[in-house]
Amino acid sequence: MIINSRFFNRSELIGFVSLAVLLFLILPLSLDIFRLNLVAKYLTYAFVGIGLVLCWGYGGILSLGQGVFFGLGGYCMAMFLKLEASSVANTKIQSTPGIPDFMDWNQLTAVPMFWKPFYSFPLTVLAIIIVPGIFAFIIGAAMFKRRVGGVYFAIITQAIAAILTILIVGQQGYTGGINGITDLRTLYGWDIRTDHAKFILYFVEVVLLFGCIIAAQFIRLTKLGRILVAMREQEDRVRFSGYSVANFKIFAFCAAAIFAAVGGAMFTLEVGFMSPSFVGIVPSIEMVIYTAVGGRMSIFGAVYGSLLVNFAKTMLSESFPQLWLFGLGGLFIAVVLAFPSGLSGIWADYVQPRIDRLLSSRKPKAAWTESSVADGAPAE
Amino acid sequence: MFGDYSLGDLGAILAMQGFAGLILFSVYVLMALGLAIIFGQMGVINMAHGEFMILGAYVTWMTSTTVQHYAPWLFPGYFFIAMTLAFIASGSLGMLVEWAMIRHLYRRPLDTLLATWGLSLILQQAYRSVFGAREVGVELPDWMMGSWQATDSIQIPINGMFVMALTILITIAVSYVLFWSSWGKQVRAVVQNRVMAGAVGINTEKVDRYTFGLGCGIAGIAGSAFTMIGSTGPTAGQLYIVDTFLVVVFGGAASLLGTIASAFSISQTQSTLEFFMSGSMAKVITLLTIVAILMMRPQGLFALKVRK
Amino acid sequence: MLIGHQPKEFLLAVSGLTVSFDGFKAVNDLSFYVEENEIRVIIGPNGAGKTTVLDLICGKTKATEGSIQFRGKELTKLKENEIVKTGVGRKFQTPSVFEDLSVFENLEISFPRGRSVFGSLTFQRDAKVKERVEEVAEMIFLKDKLSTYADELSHGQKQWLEIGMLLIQDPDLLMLDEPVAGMSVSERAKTAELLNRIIKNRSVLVIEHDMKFVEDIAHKVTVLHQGQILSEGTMEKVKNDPKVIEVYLGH
Amino acid sequence: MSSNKSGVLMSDETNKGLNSPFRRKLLMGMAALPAMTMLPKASFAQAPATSAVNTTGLAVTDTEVTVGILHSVTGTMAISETGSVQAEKLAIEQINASGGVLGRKIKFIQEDGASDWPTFAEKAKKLLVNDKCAAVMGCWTSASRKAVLPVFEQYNGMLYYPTFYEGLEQSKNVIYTGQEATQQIIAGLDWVQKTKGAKTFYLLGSDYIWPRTSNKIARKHIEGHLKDSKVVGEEYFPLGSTQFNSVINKIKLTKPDVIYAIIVGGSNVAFYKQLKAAGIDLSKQTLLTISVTEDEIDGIGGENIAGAFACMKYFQSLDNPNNKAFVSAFKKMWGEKTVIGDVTQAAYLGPWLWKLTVEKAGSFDIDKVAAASPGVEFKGAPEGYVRIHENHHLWSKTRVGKAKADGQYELIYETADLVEPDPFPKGYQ
Repeated sequence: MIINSRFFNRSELIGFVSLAVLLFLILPLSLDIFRLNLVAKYLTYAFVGIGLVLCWGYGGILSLGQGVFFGLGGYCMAMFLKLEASSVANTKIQSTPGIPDFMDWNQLTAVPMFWKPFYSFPLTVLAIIIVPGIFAFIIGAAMFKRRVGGVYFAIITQAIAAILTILIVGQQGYTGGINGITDLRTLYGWDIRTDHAKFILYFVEVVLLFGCIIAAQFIRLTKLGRILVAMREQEDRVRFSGYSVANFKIFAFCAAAIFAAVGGAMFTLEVGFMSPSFVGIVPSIEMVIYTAVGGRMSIFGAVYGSLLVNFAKTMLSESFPQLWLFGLGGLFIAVVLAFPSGLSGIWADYVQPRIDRLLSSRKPKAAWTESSVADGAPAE
Repeated sequence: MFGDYSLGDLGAILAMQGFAGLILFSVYVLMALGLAIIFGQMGVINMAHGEFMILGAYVTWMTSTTVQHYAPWLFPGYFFIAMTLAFIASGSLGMLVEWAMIRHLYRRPLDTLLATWGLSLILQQAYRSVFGAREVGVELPDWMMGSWQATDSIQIPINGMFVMALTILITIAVSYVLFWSSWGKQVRAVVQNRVMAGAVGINTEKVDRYTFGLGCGIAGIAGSAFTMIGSTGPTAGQLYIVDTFLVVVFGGAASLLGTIASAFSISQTQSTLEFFMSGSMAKVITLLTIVAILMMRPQGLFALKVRK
Repeated sequence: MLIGHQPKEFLLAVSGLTVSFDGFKAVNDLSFYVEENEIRVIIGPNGAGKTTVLDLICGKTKATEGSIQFRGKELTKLKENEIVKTGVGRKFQTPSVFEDLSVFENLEISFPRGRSVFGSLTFQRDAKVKERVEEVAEMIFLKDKLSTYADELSHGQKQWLEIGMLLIQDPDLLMLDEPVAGMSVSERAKTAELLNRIIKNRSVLVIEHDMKFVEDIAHKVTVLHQGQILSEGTMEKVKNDPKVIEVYLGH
Repeated sequence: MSSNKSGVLMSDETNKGLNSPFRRKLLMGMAALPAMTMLPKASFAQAPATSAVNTTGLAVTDTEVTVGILHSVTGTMAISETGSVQAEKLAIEQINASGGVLGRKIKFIQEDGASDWPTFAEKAKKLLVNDKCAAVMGCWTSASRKAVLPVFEQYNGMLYYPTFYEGLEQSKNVIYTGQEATQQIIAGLDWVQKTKGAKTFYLLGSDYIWPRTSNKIARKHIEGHLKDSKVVGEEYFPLGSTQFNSVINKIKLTKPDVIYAIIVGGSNVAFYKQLKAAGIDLSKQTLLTISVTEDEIDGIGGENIAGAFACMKYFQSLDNPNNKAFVSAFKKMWGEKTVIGDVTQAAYLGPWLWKLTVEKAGSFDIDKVAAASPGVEFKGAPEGYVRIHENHHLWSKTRVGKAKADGQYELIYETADLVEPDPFPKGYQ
């Protein structure tokens, strides 16, 4: 019987455990807080990556606007922190004390209505989930109900990212403009800038990340996960099996948006500010790159991809700033041309069979079948 | 807002504003033509299109400095040489890219998008390494600068007229090549049925390569023309790419006429809006309108109704 | 909408159905009726509009004019998945199965439960599902291939799998587009046997070119030509209709 | 001997991709060894003991002190920031040639902000926490400065920021070597009203904080302080925008006495080319800009902007001995064709002001440097004499130049006295 009722199969379990060991033990023990904070920053992109695995790898919906949701989540969190940082005592120097500094510079004399809910942390947490979720729902419903897909969807999401960037930059009295929302300090009086806080935030983030991994894995293992795969291949067949394809696409897109938003909110906490440069087209496509490098069909691949590409980016740009773009561009072409299923594909095709051959007496073929049940075959 | 101005003034402005829209229209058409060929005819999403344009701009810059240095007497006419060279340079690079990369990806349109994005990063850095991070200024011959005094109060920029004339010329040339020449028939045959086209003796690989090269070459000419109105820097290409794609998609991907119609409507909307509000808001509203219309009519303005 | 309420015995009532693509009428003022438990075969030369008729009934193509009533429900206004829920199943001409999923998963997806987003999230692979999947798999000769990925199946096996996916939906009207095309002789015989078994208790609408096969299974035959009905009746009657002979021989 | 060479050395070292602080320290020690043996004994004698001048564990050895350079080498901002990097390297080389700082040679670590604000923050943190830089010369855009500011305040570093900017900021940890908005704007507006009799102004800008804040100050000054003057239009364009025909038509309609333009980056090229093509002759139409330095003219083309006025504190053509020496040294180091703009000159001030401040304080300690900064004078500045104000900005003259076809500015006017920096101007907020 092929039906695998276990939550993880063997190779996934290995992936899960080794990732947990890496993130909970190895990295915190071996890195100083500066590097650990960098890892935390990289991992915020892994949230986006996990969402992209669901929506792009499984559902075949390529969104080039994930930065929009990352940014919305990040901005929600930043608005809360900014309000807390803008107490009357901190902003005595302004003409209107008690409002964020950039509002004061733009002659606003009161906090605008849509900022008000962000005085409350519970509402903020809610907004981080709800705002991107609703936004994704509206975009998704409008497009998928009318069967806009593939390339067109990609281009339209890109345009949305461009629109939102121009809006945020243009409405600087309400959004902080191109500088973004900066100088965030405390969360309920707890200084998030200290090393100690960064250390704790790192673990909070990793726990959330594993939450997302498990949620994504859950979705993948339900029938919904299989319908996503089915939809990617034979949309009509799914439709004529009695499913509303649009609804499933909307679901995948919303889920990806919410994951991205959680990542964005964590980004704000880890880095200490949010700016429109994470909303635009370039960051959105870079997030797709991370996922593609890790393997668009693999949840763990997305995490490793985000870590590795960003790690390479930091290393390369420290030592060969000129070469970084050549490296990134080349990497991307190589992945697309030669390894469409990314690192996880290389692992499943080359490394895993060897390990299996070494470790067990089972036939390699059987092992391959099992692991590919989990990872799925690459999209053609 | 207009109460203080005389009717004559307003008329003149209206005329010039209409012309500003037409210049924007020409710019969009020039940008989008190459892309429309590559996307519409081949289904390839070339995210590096902007970089092919910038290559044309750099070629123009190099030609202008070379001519200024070695053959100053040629300077008034150098622009035509530069455009030819830009076409050849971008076109050959395009063919090289098609051979090395694109031909492996014809069945995966979304992947062409990602791979060409990688290419665009590489090209940007290459330009930066070769030409420096700073923008380069292309000096124009005197006859191309300044404006033509149509009436006392109406001035029409000469470079704008030049761009418009160029656009018309290239559009006609492209239509001829695609719709009347025998090569164009081959291209369309390949688009409609690759296997059959191959079976009747069309060298589909060659057709693909030249089609892609043609699209990129036109991008090169566009880049060359842009040196008259815009800037030439390593990352300038990225500014155009989203607009360009929207023009093509909005027009209906497979239709040249659609591309032109969409460039026209988008440019007129934007330049009209720009007159009544700030540039930023005009852009936002234009983009939003396009996205909204595309959501309602995903196939774009001009699309053939066909049985799937 | 000239027809008010159809007599009960008609499962499917197509009337005045027209669709035009840019002025070309692929189906032109077409009317026919299918009864409960009837096997109807549609034949006709290439381009007669056969596949378009199926597309129209299952909602893949929207009608320009006319009505399609299924058990008294107007189908032209419903979406594809809603049409499926009323009890219409459709098999495509080229086998469309999910190659990245196993045979079991292919069949399971078609099991008529948990078809909403949240339904599919909470869907449990319980004994009833397994039982039904295995039952159908046996019927379509794929019992021992449940764990095989669909892309490893032969062409004929994919056709069977798709038929199986329809069976598991248990539709009242089953529409098959060239179910034996591209099959070997032995597969063809097995398919005929399969069809004969599954057509019990339901109506079937089949498009087929293979006359031998048509003769074997058809209760009634409709001949389409240029989007219109040329002839309709038993196989015997149709075969002897001079108009039909002319059209077929004329080609 | 040239700083090219030291640049190579540096990049060699950073190449190793050090990620653990241990290895980095080890390597730095190793790198220091040969340097120590090579150094003339004399400089030891002059240098005060490290323990005395460095009580907070900065990267200061007996022979060397490390500073950071943090600009974008890649990305869209690389265009603008290249000049600053060059100026800072030149200043560092000159300081080293003249004996260093407190007898120590300056060693620099260069990091790439990649035009990306979190990268700036990340690299700033690296320079302060891992590399223990005694000072950092860097940033260009307001956004990058805003991103690194909390880092400098938290880890107590010293940033020398070269760009003219919108003001509204003051920090113990930053020395602003460029002008803040009021310094650059008010004197220029007064001048244009006096000499051109300007009554109507059309304000233009790229859509972000510096042009918006600057135009706000300009508007307040025009409407509140200049007699009978008014603003007849105010417009913003997305960064990178290349279409200006519509606004040019509006300008033609409203016929302002002065076009006040704060357009940045690549948009400039499009704006001035289109302005010229539309028949607006800058020798007749007064245009005052505060965003176009000689660097930008390089891209715009001198023939397209000739006749426009720019208001800032420095032009390459300034005729004084300091500037002549600076320009020739700069060209010797970076090539004959390079041009020097206002920000480049301000960047050049950074290392010098820091050196002077350290020597005044007699210590590299950040707190002492910050406290000693007010009152530090630099008489060798290419722009002339500058002095650090209590608020960590510079007292400097404001100048108006007229653009010429060869890409240089001709000095038209300069304020008689140094203009006081006022980052939080009363009545202009």
